[in-house]
Amino acid sequence: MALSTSANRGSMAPQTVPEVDPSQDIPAAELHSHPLQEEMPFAMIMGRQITELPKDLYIPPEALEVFLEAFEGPLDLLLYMIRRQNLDILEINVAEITRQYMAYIDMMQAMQLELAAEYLLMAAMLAEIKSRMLLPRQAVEEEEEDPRAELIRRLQEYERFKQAAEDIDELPRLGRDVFMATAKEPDRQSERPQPDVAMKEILLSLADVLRRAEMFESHKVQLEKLSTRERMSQVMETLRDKQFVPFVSLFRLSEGRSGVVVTFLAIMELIKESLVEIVQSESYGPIHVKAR
Amino acid sequence: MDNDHLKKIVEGALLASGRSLDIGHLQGLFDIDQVPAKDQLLAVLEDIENECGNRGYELTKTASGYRFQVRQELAPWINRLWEEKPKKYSRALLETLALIAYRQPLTRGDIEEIRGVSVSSEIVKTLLEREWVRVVGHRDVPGRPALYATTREFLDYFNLKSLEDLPALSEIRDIDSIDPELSLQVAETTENAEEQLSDSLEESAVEQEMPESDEESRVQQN
Amino acid sequence: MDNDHLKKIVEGALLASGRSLDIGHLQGLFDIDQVPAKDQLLAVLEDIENECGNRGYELTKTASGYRFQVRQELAPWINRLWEEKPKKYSRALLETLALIAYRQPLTRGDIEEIRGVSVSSEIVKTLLEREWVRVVGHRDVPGRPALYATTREFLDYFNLKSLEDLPALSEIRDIDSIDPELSLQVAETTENAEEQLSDSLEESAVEQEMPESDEESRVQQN
Repeated sequence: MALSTSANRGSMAPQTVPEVDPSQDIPAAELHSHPLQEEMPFAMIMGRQITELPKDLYIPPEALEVFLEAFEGPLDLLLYMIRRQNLDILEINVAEITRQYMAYIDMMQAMQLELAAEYLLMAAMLAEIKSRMLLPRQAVEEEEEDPRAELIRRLQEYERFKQAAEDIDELPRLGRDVFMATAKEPDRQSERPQPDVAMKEILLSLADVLRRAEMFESHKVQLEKLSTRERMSQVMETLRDKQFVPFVSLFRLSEGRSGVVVTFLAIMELIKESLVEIVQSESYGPIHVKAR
Repeated sequence: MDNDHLKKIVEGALLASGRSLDIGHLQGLFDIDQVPAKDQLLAVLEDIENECGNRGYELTKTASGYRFQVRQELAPWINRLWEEKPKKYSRALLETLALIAYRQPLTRGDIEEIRGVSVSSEIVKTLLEREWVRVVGHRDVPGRPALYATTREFLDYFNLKSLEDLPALSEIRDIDSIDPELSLQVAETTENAEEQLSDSLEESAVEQEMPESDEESRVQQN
Repeated sequence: MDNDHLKKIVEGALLASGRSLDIGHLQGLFDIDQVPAKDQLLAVLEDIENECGNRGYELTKTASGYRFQVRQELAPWINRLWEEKPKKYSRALLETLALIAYRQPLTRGDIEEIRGVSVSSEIVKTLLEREWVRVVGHRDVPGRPALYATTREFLDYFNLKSLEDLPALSEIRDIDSIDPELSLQVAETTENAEEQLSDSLEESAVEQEMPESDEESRVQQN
């Protein structure tokens, strides 16, 4: 179960070994996150076991990357030192730390420079605190804030949200602790209804188009008699997927003279628009029509 | 493990999984030394089935196992969960349809030439799917573009016996009932705006109707 | 419509929808002349809740409505349904999320200030993609950084009805090695910072109340 990985998560004490997201790619390091087994190696670095986190801020350079991965930044690391190792920020040997942190810079070139910068910033901050503490206090001392105050305020504020993050992680979570209950839905019967259209909408649209088109090329929009256009569609439909269709078969005698005229005009128009071709193999022979 | 607890686990698993589970799946939920016998599971499943008697769902056995299913008789209500309101066709689609109706057969290029803007594939697809328009052939020019015409379904929908029943062009002019000269002026001033409008409409064939700029009132002001 | 039938429909809808449904959704399942009153629906929902008493699932209310969910105590078995273990989120992501949840709306810079490290774009992207967090505006300073706030999906996912259900933010703890005089100073500066933060909260329209750290207890300590 997911909850079992954090036996002391609820308690206020920080864990001996902060949990590390197992999905993070930590090269050459095997991390484990069980807080109670301190004999187990915290990390393997170049074949050497690192059995515990550092007792103070001196971090062996070869282990730095692993430690940086394990903590959520300098505030997290400092908090750990203060809470777990009873580090007194007044007692820090700033000169030593500074020297060491400067030495890291070279290594950092190939590593996470941005992350390291945050740790260096912290070292600088600690150094500043220490130096200001060492200076003889001036008369204006009262107005001057204790140099540690800002750091402490930040540590305290950070600690609250570190705790809040753990609290949120504990909340029953969908897909881990509780699960959406679903059942197969009944067969879907309805489809989305199609939009309704009124003839008037079409006419209005056409009016718009024509008005726009007339502006440029009024000759283009001379509407032919509708019956001719419709017959053109019908003739095209008849010719579809066929080879040659006898010309005469396109006419319906039952339609009378006007019907024949309309069909003839439609075929002429289709020829003019290069939609059909017309073939007569010999003089006075049968005429055939074919869609192009 | 007692049957009550077993029942809860089976119920929970069926509801959480979202698919059918067979006896093997259900047995797989347990530690190796706690796997319930098949008979015990079957008995529990029968219990569960009986308890659904008066509820909105039932336990069904499918080819791949057991699952909870919402009762079919509730479909009229449940289906409302997915019901979508019919949307409106865009101006661009209506114009395209109007041109196909009055100028058929014609190609997409013809429509674009008259409308002055490109016709999106989405619009053509919508009209074809609605079966108001179909391809009746191809014009014999490079690319052999499809020729579109209206269908019988189109006539039926609008209650027309044939295309000749479509309102004549003169009636369309009546709809405007505007002095042609004035309408020309208006068209010029609104040209750009309209083009932008149709461009944006083009993007999807189906969308809310745009509030059309009230040309009539503007014309009267002129 | 009698309550039994209503109950079946509500039950069926909740199980079929796969998401939370509120009263409005439920009312939308009915024909206009059959819409059940809110009170009737609430009564039916209470009935349903009571009937779940001994079952593998329960009716819960989250930010966006009601849903059936499989009980937490069954998780050890249910989780065997999936090949993969439930996703674990990194501390960096959880801390970022916690800051947004408790301090919203705030910028990435605000988060970095408190955490003391930069917030990776990957984390912000993940939170946005999961729809736990969204941009609710921009702070009116150079660069106009985005202001982040949590969403209803965040509350749903963590089983919360509102932000007030979040665990209370813990008190500020003493740093032991610091003398009392100093910690007083610290508390003062912290309070100023908090005031600024709550100012910025009021500026933007985020409706939910924050579970505020209990300032009273801190005052008493001092």
